[in-house]
Formats: sequence, C-alpha cells, structure tokens
Amino acid sequence: MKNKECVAMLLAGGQGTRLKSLTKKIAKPAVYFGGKYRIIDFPLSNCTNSGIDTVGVLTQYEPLILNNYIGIGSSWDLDRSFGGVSVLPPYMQADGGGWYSGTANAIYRNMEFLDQYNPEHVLILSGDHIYKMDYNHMLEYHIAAEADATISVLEVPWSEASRFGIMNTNDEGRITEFDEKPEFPLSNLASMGVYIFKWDVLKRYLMEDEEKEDSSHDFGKDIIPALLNDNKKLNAYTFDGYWKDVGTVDSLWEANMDLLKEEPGLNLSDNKWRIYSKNPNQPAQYIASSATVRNALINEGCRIYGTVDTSVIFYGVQVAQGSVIKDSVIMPNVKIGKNVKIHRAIISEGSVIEDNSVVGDSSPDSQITLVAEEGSVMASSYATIIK
Amino acid sequence: MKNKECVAMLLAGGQGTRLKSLTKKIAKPAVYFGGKYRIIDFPLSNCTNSGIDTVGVLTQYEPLILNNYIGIGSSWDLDRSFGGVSVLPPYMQADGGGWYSGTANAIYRNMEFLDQYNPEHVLILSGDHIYKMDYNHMLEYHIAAEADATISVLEVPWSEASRFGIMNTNDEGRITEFDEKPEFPLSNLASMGVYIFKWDVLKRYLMEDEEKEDSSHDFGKDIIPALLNDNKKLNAYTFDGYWKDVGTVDSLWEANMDLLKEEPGLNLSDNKWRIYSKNPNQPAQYIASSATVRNALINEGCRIYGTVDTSVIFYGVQVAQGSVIKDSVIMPNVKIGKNVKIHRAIISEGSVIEDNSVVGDSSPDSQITLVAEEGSVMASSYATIIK
Amino acid sequence: MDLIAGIINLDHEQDLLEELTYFRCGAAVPFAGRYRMIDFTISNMTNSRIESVAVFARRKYRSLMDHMEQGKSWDLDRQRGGLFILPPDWNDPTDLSRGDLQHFHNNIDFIRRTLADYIVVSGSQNICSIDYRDVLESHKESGADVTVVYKKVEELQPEHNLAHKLTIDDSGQVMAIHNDQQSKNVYMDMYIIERDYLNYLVENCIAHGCSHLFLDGIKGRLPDIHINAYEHEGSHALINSVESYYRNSRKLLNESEHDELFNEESPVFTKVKNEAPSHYAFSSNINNTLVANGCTLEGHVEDSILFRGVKVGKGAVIKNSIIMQRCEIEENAVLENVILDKDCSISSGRTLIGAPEKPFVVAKRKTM
Amino acid sequence: MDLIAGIINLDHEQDLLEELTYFRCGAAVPFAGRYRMIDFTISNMTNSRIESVAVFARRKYRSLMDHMEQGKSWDLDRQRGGLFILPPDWNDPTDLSRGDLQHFHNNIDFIRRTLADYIVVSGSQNICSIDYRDVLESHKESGADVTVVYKKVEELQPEHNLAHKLTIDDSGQVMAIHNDQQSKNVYMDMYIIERDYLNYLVENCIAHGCSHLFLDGIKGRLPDIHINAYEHEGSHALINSVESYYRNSRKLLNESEHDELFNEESPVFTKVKNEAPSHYAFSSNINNTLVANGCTLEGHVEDSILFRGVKVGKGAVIKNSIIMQRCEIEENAVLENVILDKDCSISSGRTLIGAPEKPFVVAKRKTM
Repeated sequence: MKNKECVAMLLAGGQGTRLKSLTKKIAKPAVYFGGKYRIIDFPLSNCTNSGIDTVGVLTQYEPLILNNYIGIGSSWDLDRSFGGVSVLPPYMQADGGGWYSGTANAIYRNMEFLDQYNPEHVLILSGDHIYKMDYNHMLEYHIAAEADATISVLEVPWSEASRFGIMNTNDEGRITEFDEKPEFPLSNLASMGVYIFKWDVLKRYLMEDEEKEDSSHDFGKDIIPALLNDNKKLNAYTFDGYWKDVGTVDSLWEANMDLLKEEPGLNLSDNKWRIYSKNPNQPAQYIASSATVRNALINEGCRIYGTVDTSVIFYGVQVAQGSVIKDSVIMPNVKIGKNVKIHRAIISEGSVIEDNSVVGDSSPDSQITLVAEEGSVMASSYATIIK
Repeated sequence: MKNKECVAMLLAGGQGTRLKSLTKKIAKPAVYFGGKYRIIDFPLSNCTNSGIDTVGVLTQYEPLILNNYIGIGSSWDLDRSFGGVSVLPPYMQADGGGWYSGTANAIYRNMEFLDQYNPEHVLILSGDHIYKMDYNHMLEYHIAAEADATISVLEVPWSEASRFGIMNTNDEGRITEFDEKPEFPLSNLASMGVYIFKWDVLKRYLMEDEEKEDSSHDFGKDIIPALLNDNKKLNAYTFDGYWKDVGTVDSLWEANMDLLKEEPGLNLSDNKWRIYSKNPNQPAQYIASSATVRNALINEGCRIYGTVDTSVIFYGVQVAQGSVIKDSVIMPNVKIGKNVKIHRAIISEGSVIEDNSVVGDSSPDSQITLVAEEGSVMASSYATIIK
Repeated sequence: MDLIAGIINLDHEQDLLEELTYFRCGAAVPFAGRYRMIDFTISNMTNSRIESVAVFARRKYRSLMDHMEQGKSWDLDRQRGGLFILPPDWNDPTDLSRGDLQHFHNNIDFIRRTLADYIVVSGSQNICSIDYRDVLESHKESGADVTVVYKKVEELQPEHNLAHKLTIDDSGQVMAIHNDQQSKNVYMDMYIIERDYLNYLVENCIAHGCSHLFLDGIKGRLPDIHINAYEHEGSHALINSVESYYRNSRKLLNESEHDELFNEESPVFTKVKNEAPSHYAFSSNINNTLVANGCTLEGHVEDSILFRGVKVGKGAVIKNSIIMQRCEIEENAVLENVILDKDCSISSGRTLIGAPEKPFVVAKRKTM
Repeated sequence: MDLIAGIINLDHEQDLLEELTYFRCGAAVPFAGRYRMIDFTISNMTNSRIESVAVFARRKYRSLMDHMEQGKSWDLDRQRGGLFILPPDWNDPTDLSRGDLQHFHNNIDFIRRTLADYIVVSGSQNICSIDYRDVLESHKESGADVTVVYKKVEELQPEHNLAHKLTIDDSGQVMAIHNDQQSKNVYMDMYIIERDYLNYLVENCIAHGCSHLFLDGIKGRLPDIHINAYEHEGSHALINSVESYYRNSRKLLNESEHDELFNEESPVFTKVKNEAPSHYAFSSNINNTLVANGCTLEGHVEDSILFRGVKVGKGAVIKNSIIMQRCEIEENAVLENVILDKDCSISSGRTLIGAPEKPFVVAKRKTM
C-alpha cells in the first residue's frame, strides 16, 4: 500500500470574532487579502510549493463559502488521485460523534482520515496567517533532528514577546519550556502555530488527551505541555520571512498596507513561489482619463474614474468620478459613488457606497473603519451606505 | 443575475441502521449496489440525465467516504462553473447553528445555499432508493399543474400499501389526504420520497415549521400535512418504472438479484440514461480455465478461479479454485479462499474469507447472511472469517 | 428546449494579421487585455447553452490547443459533449473531400452523433455578444433551410471589403450573397442549420467535388433554397487585418462599446492565469487604459491596452498602443501607435512611433 | 529528491500493426482489454513521480489526443507541469531541423523550462513496469553521459530483429550499439540524460544537420561518450508487429506475466469509461479469458481477450482471439485466431479462422 511521508492538517474552523462582521457569514480563513486572495490561499499554496500534496482542511464554522472555494483543490494544483485536498467537517458516527471541541480534538476525530495515508509525519497548520514558507525545509530539519515534534518559531521584538506563546530553547534548539503569553519572557521566539509531529507520537498523545476530562483539547494548552512533560524531543525551527497574524481588523488592514511599501516583505509576483487562488472571470481593469491611481494594487473587473491612493482594490470594484480612496482596502464588487471620501477603511464585499459619502478618519492614529456587509460602520462614521 | 429553474437537494445524512454493519463506517447513500455503484449514483445520475445541474448533498453521518466520492461531481458531469454539486454538512454560525434535526430542518439550514441560485422550484430527493427517473417530466407536470408541491408516487400492491406513506387523490391527481402507513389504505399510491416544491412556498413553510416546538421538522410528518391543512395545491405524479427501497439487508440483496433476472426492471447499460459512477482503476477481469460463471455481473479487477452462479461481484474480488458463490453479493476487494461455499449472502468490502469456509444458508426462505467489515456474521453462520 | 451544437470553422480564415499571425492562427490572437479572439465565439456558444463544440483548425493551432485545453474554462469539460479541437490528422486513402469539406467529412461523427437537432457554424473573426437561441427562434419561425447572421454596419470600413454581403427582401429572406462594396449588410460568418440538412449538404458537396461548404453548398444553391437573415443589433467588430484589430481594440476604451461586449448576462470566459493584482507605483500615471493583472506600472500610459504581466518603467511613455503579455518597457522608452506581441522588451530610452492608421507591429519575443 | 521530466518520442515508431494502425499510431493501439499501448509508458512515468511529460507525435495522433486529454487519468492535469501532446504544427521559416530533431527543436522550451534536472526519453513499444528513479540512481552512480535501458531476453523473437542491441562490458558500460541478430541485449528505446546535456545534444545535432537524436547524437558518438546500461529485470514485451502484438497480448493470460505488469505498487492508469459490470448469461461458458467491463456474454470464449462492451451471442465460439471495444459477435459465429478492431460486427453463423502464427485481422467498423 502506498503511503505519504507528510500529510498536512489545516485548522480552518475558527470564527475569528475579532474580525467582527467580516466573518459573520464566512470562516476566518476565507477572509479576503491582498486584492485577490483569501487567507487560506497562503497555507495551501505553501503546501503545493513545498511538495506536500495531501491536505485535510478542518471546517466547522460557516463552511459553505470555504467548501465552494476549495472544491477539490484544483486552484492550488491539489486535485490529486491519491491525496489532494479533503474538506473535513464535523460529523456523526454510529457511537455519537460531534463538533470539534478544540484544535487537538479536531485532529483526533480525523485519525481515520490520516491513517488512510499512513504518514510518517503530520504538519499542523492554521488558516489565520499570511506568510510564504517552505514546509519541506522544516520537515527536513525535523527529520534530521529525529524530533518527536518541531515547532516553527519567529523572533519577535522583545517588547512584544509577552503577547505570544514563547518557546524557551537550549543551545541545540531543543525546546525546554513553553510559556503562553509570559509576563517576563525568557526568549523572544514566538510560536507561529505551525507544528510537525511524528504521527505515531501525536496519535498516542491525542488519544490520551481525549481521555482527560479537564483538557481543553488544544495543541498549545494541552498537547505541547504534555509532550514536554514527558521529556519528548521538541525542537524549535526558526523562520525568518514575513509573517503576519491577521486576526483583527487593524492587523488585516496593516498586512494589506504592507504590500504597498517600497520594499514589501511579501512578494506576490514571485513565479517560483506562486500564491495560487481561485481566479474570478472578469474583464481587464479600466483606468479612465479622469482617474488618478498612485501606489495601489488593483484587480481585474475594476473601473476607476476617481482617485486611488495607497490602497488595495479587489476585483469588480467601481470608483466613480470625484471620489478619493486613500489608505484603504476595498473588497470585491464594491460600488463607490461620486465624490465619496474613504480614508483608512476596509469596505467589505458587495457594499454600495452612496454619492458624497465620507467614510473613515484620515488622522494617522485613528482606528480603522470597517464597512461591513449590512451597511454597518464600526468605528468613526459619517457614511451613508446602501446595500 | 443568473438563476436556476430547479435546484435539487439530496438528503444523504441518514445512518441507515437497518443496513446493520454495512453502514457502520459509511453513510447509507454510500452503500454499494449492482457490482459497481453506490446508491447515491442513482439520484445523481438521474439529475444529470434530467438536465438538473445544481445539486446540494446534505450530509451528517460519517461523511468522509461520501465527501471523497462526490468530490466536485465530475463523475456525474456535475462539476459546473455555476451550480454543480455542493456537499452541505451541518455547520456552526455566529448565532449558533448545529446538527440537522430533521429532513425539513436540513433544508431550512441551507436556505442561503438555495437563495444563491434563486430557483423557482426545489426538488427534494433521498439517497436511499434505486431507480431511474426523468425528474424533468415531473417538473413539467408540476409547472403545468401550477402546483405548490408535487409528490412522486408509485402504485404498490394493495396488500403492501399499509407499509407506505399513502396519498389519497381526487380525479385530477390532486392530493386530498396523506396517510402514513394506514391500517386500511384508501389508495395504493405510495410516496417515493421525491418532492418538487415552489421554492417561495416551501421557504415560508420551512420558516414556520422551525418555530413550532413540537415539530419533528420532517417533510412527511410536518411539512406536507401543514400544506394540506392550508389547502395548498399538492399533486401526485405517478411514476411507473423500477423503484426499490434498499433500506434493509434483505431488500439490498433482492435489488441486486433483480439485476440478474431474465428481463431486469433496471437496465444499467442504457446509453441514453447512463448511471454514472466513480470508476476504480483496475485491470480487466480474468476468468480462469477452472472457473464456471453463470448468470453473473462481474466487475474489473476480479479474478475468478471458482464457480460464480447468479451473483453480483464488485471490483477487485478474488475467488479461488473450488469455491462456489451462489445467489450472493460480493463487495469490492473481497478475497475468497479455496473450497469456500457462499450462499444467499452479502460479503462486505475488503473481507477475507478463509479456505473451506461455509457462509450462508442455501434454503430459499432463509435469511440473508451479512458478512461485515470486522468479520461478524449476522444471521446463520458457519464461517471463519479473517480481516 | 431545442439542443444546439456548435462548429467553429477556422479553415478559410486567413492569417492576415501580419506579425501577430506568424506563429498562431487568427483565432488565437490575444484581444482585449486578457482574451483570445476565439473566446468570444466559444463564450457566445456557452451562453446559448451549447454544450458540444468542435473547432476545425488547419494550421498554427498549437497555441489554440494550449489555450483551450479540454474546455474547462468555458464549462465545456464534459463527459457528454464538450469542446473538441480537431486538427487535420487524416489518413483515409479513400477520402475524396477537399477544402473545408475535409473537416466536415472527417469529423462527420460529430454531426451524426450529437444529440442536438441544430448546429451553429461560425468563424472566429466576428467579435460580438450574441445569443444563438434567438437566432434559432428566428430560423424556426422563418421555416428556412439556413439562417445566416448579419450586421447592418453604420459605416463601411476597409475590413468589410473582404466580407460577404447580403441582399435581403422585406420578409428577411436572403435574395443574394455577394461582395458588393457598397452594401452595408455584412454577413457575420455564422449560420444555423438543421443537423440532418447539414449532414446532407456535406455528403452532397463531396459527391459533387466542392471544396467550400458555405460557398458551394449554401450560397451556390441560392435560388433553390430558402435562406433567412437574422440581424445582429449589438456591437460588432470584424477583425481580419492589423488595421481592423487595432481600431477595434481601441474601440473598447469607449465605455458603452466595452459594456455591450462585456455584460454580466453573457460573460466572456477565458483560460484564467494566476497573476497578482496589478501594481501602480507612486510615479505611475495611467489614463483611459485597459490593464490586465500582473502588471507593474511606473510610467505614463494613455489610450492603450496592457495585457497580463506588462512592466512599464519610470519615465516611459506609452500612447495609443497595445502591449501584450509580459512585455517589458524600460525607463524612458517612448511608444506611440505600436502593437507589441508577447514577451517583447523595449530598451531604456528607445522610441518607436507608428502611424495612427498603420500601427508599428513588433513580433513576439523581440528585444529592441 | 531529483526531479525527472519525461519525453515520449513517437517520431520514429513505424505503424507496422497493419489494420490496427491504419487510422491510429502504434501508441494508441488498444491493449490488454482496456488500455492503450502508451498507457504503460505514461504510467511508468507517473509512478516514478515524473510530473511533466511531453509526447512528440507526428501522424495519426487524433485518437491519442482523445485518449490523453489533459492527462487527468494519470494525475497529470496540472497547472505546473502536466501532460502535453505536441503534434507537428511548426511555422518557423528559419527552422533548419530535420527528422525527430524537429520535435526537439520546436519544443525546446519544454526542455529548457522544466524544473527537472534529468529527462527520460522513451518510445511506446516496450511494454513493461519500470521505475525510472532506479534508472536514475544507476545513471548517477555510473557517472555516465547517458544511461540506456535494455532487456536481456531469454529467447529472441522476430520482433527483436528491428530493435537495437547492446554490447556491454563488465562494468555495465555500453561498448557498441548495433543490430546483431544474435545478441540478446535488446535496447528498450528508453534513456535518461541530464537536461542540460540533452539541450546541448539537440543544438549540436541540428548544427550538424543530423536527423535522428538517438542514432546521430548518442549512438554516433559512442567511442567518445560514456553510455551506461541499465538492465530491466521484470517482464517485457516489444510490440512492433501484429504477430508480436498477438503473442504478447495472450501472454497476459498467464497469471505471473499478468501480475508482473499489473501490480498494486505501480498501477497502470488509463482513461476510465462509464461501463456497467460485464454480464455473464446462464448460457455463457468463459475460460482463461480477460474481460473488460460492459460485455454481454452468452456464448463460449476461451484463451481470449475481450475489450469493453463486447457482445457474444448464444452459441458463438471464440478461441485465441482479441476482440476490441463494442464488437458484436452474433449467434453461432465462430472466431479462432482473430483480432477484431473496434466496432466490428460478425453476423450470425459466420466463421473466421486465422493461423496461430498469423492471426486474421479485421479493421475497425467492419461488418462481416
């Protein structure tokens, strides 16, 4: 029987409540980013580019859009005869079954899926981060070190270390301690939520954890501490590229703005590490004579008659004459009327902004305004919005 | 915006407990039938052949195999840019969400899916029946009659009518009464569990039903009676082809045996009404010099060295020399040793039957023996089985 | 609903687009920033619910094959029906057919086996948005043997010289098909016909040694058969020369022309590519221009069309030009009235200026 | 892991299978009940983790195109890499290449752009189950310029006359390539080579006016380059004539021969079709026969191979025969030592008997 060296499990069940109404009807990994993508395009493209061709996507919250978006994975070249992408929703079994009660429980309930492929290693990913990473390098490191588990870490500024899960390591990179949001951090190596486990080791710990009544069945809170406690070999793998948690409206906005910097940390046009996504069918974008476009990412199907400055514009957006969009992210199929001013805002998919509206606050430290599906304006607002 | 005239919703969440251990690890619609197919191939192929290209498949119980099997629907030519097949598992929402509590509730929870396509009519199907039917004829009848709902019915022998949901109709085919398993049936028109509703009508009744605390949220028990009660126009559409509920081990066996009759009611080789299915990749079947094969359906990848008489053999089955298989159904990848006798049995996928085993009872009225995944023999048994 | 099948017959389309058709047939020429000419014909068929399309290709069809694949982009990757590109690979020594009848003869199974009762036969040079179900309705009402599609053009252009023209009576019946240079009823190289009648015409034409199904089998029979004319009222472009390609491409910078061709009801499909959104730098100045994805723009562009992945350096100036995929225009280069085919590089500081009525065309992969 | 790309070069394969190759190339000939010859080569590549395969086709490639589509059946329908069938559609007037170098030259981008460092070049006539990763390992160990694959046959058959033979020294190095009719080291028309070296050979051969990459570029350089020989130890069939096709097909009725070719570790993939399981009637009597799906069997069949959808009527007797897709053998017909191509009908009561050493071949769609 064939087997797979490494199978990836992508945790995509989260609601992402801190993204507010952006995730009212869609799971967080389906949230838009970068003028064209959804967050989940990044881990899925990383898998494809790393040669990992078997990925389980664990869904639970509002999966309809995510299901349709993923399909059988052809957008990421993950439609494979043996392996490929499988969407794994919670399900009922003869003896019960039920919702996923934590990240570890979600994997536990899909042990049979994993056992089909009889993998040596399992890569655990989350659908919340924007980054390009070669998981194969990490896997090679994990195998060479003969580790039971390897956790990808990132050096964060010391001042911010207490906001993260911090790994304390010895000289060989072996993890000696895991501190969740320590008040006085001993290291600045923060966990990225990317783990590789030996499957036989993980499986045993998942089954044991399932028996513990007081467990929250979470990788960070339960599984990793249990492994450390048993003196298993846990290594830290240091990643040093661009990585961004886009869990809040502000950080999602920032990550979009990062793409417009002089030297962006994230290159979306690298042919050697393509970010794949499902491509909408739209005609070429049209920039009218009356338009002014400066420092912007604009996608197909847009028609720009006004001014776009330092903004990210998704497909199918219309900006009428006299309007000014600055420091903003405009999601797909938004219609912006005449003489509208939009500053420091995220306008969500399909919104219609009436003529002469003013959205957002241009002062540099102001909160980011979110215009969400049903016309609500979250922070500062003078807008009139009609859906 | 585009819309669809008719969208199908296929209820595939059932566990099918009467099929015993055949459905221990798979949902009932994924159960094998006819040497090659799974039950769900029939309603899905009917949709394709009827020109209905948008199908939601509602899953809940052990959906992994069903999910993988359906994929994006390419096996049934249902991988379409707008429409096609969507698997719809239960999910969580911002304000709760949860399991499907009944057939009507399952549709209720997927109203948004349906509204994407803005259909005029919704076709409700179940994944429990073997039949070939042109839903488009039924739809035409439904539209011509300007009915609020149309229920497909079948004439059953009067003696059996009390086992079915019976429709009493007036001269124009309008349903006047719905009798669930009546002791004294007034008609022999049994419901096939195939409904077409005007979507706007159904939607209103689903929402009203959801509010009723004592409702079981079931089409037969709640929605149809409510419509009748309000004097809505419900018509019966009479179907007169082959139709079989394969909800029990005995009826599943019978339906397979029906294929081997002199004039089978169900033609699987009709090029004008193909039954599509996912095709396994197996070499041609091999019938050895020592073999005797009479009145049998045999699939690719089989190797027959023994005797096969009046049986249905799925792909990848091996029958060693001296063995006799009679009046039986052998599911995929079963290995049957030498000098085995199998009579009136269903051997489930991947079973290994040791040399010299005897399975089943050859007397014509005996119960059908089921050899299930983990080697259990359900009824009569002298078998030694190793998995 | 009546089923219609489609045949896209490229056999008698000549490759008159100079450098643009050195290595590809006209149907494969890039158009409108991200499409190929043939996308419009296939999309019209898909939007008319045609589920089975054959493409008769004779020469330079490689890039067409790469583009069309199995038809997935047009939702035509089917087990029943689908999109078939049929290059000339014939090996029957008893075959007597000639000209485009070779295609019809050698692919007669497509016609005989289709479940459709009607067949639309079209070329690829007439760019428009048309619903063939409307043409079929007119055809059935008229009771004609064949229904041809035409455009009543407002103003005759040089490209119309090569097209056939129709003389039509009050009832919409075609009285004559000719090349009268004054006639404004331009035949759009599309007709609808009953499947069985097409099959008969093919057999009959071969038996009589004909070499052109439309000219010999339909036009040539004119007094004896009933040809109905269907007028296409929407926007229309006939592209059979560099000049008509250039003029009709730039017509799309006009909003109403653009919207007639690209409307939500009948979208134009094409093979999608993974490209990032286009990046407009602080220094860019883009006006009245269509831009596809994946471009990096630092210079000045006006009244132009940029295909996917074009790079325009700082200080470069592009006017009235069409720049195809992955061209690189270095700093301070100047292009005016130019068409660059794919993968061209224009070095820093170069100036290329064509004439408005005769653009300067650069073949693909040239570095200048 | 080293990446390997594949080229299936059909250019110098002659269509010597008589009626079976009138309308299709040898690579497209049906084999083993449900496959085409080329399936074995493509599957070997897929099973060796080759993700990018080009097929150089010259003539009669239509049925090959229909069969291969975009490579989905072999898991080769990819955005990066994939399966490409490359018919001869060349339009470069400056092209000087000749023979099979036309393919290499006109598709040089496939070689230059692949991410793979090594390329396997293979024909389609050597049916076997081989892992090219093992060949690569031998190649790398040997330090050779090229590694060719050969089979040491136990018994020479007529088909081996046409094959090249190898003289090999103790270290596995090829000393000579020739046609010595006594040699049992049959070259299997497969070699592995570094990508850059292949690119160099192509350019060099064209510059010197050569017309056959293997003969001129590799064999012709023999004293000067290091050619390593890799022995294939599994089952092997060379099929280049009706006689070898017939004998090697029937060899598959032997269980161990069958199992060596069809094993779970390296499955053979092909385009799947929707066919019901085969139906064996009460009256059927089938012995030592391979049967594909969709057959309806009421007669007597022994020592034969039946493809998909064959119908055998009551009282019909078929022995030592190969019956391809959708043939219909009516009641009481008798066939012995016969090969029927697709869609043949044999009328009730007819008898056709060929010789064991020369089967009677009937071309497709014949009614007899």
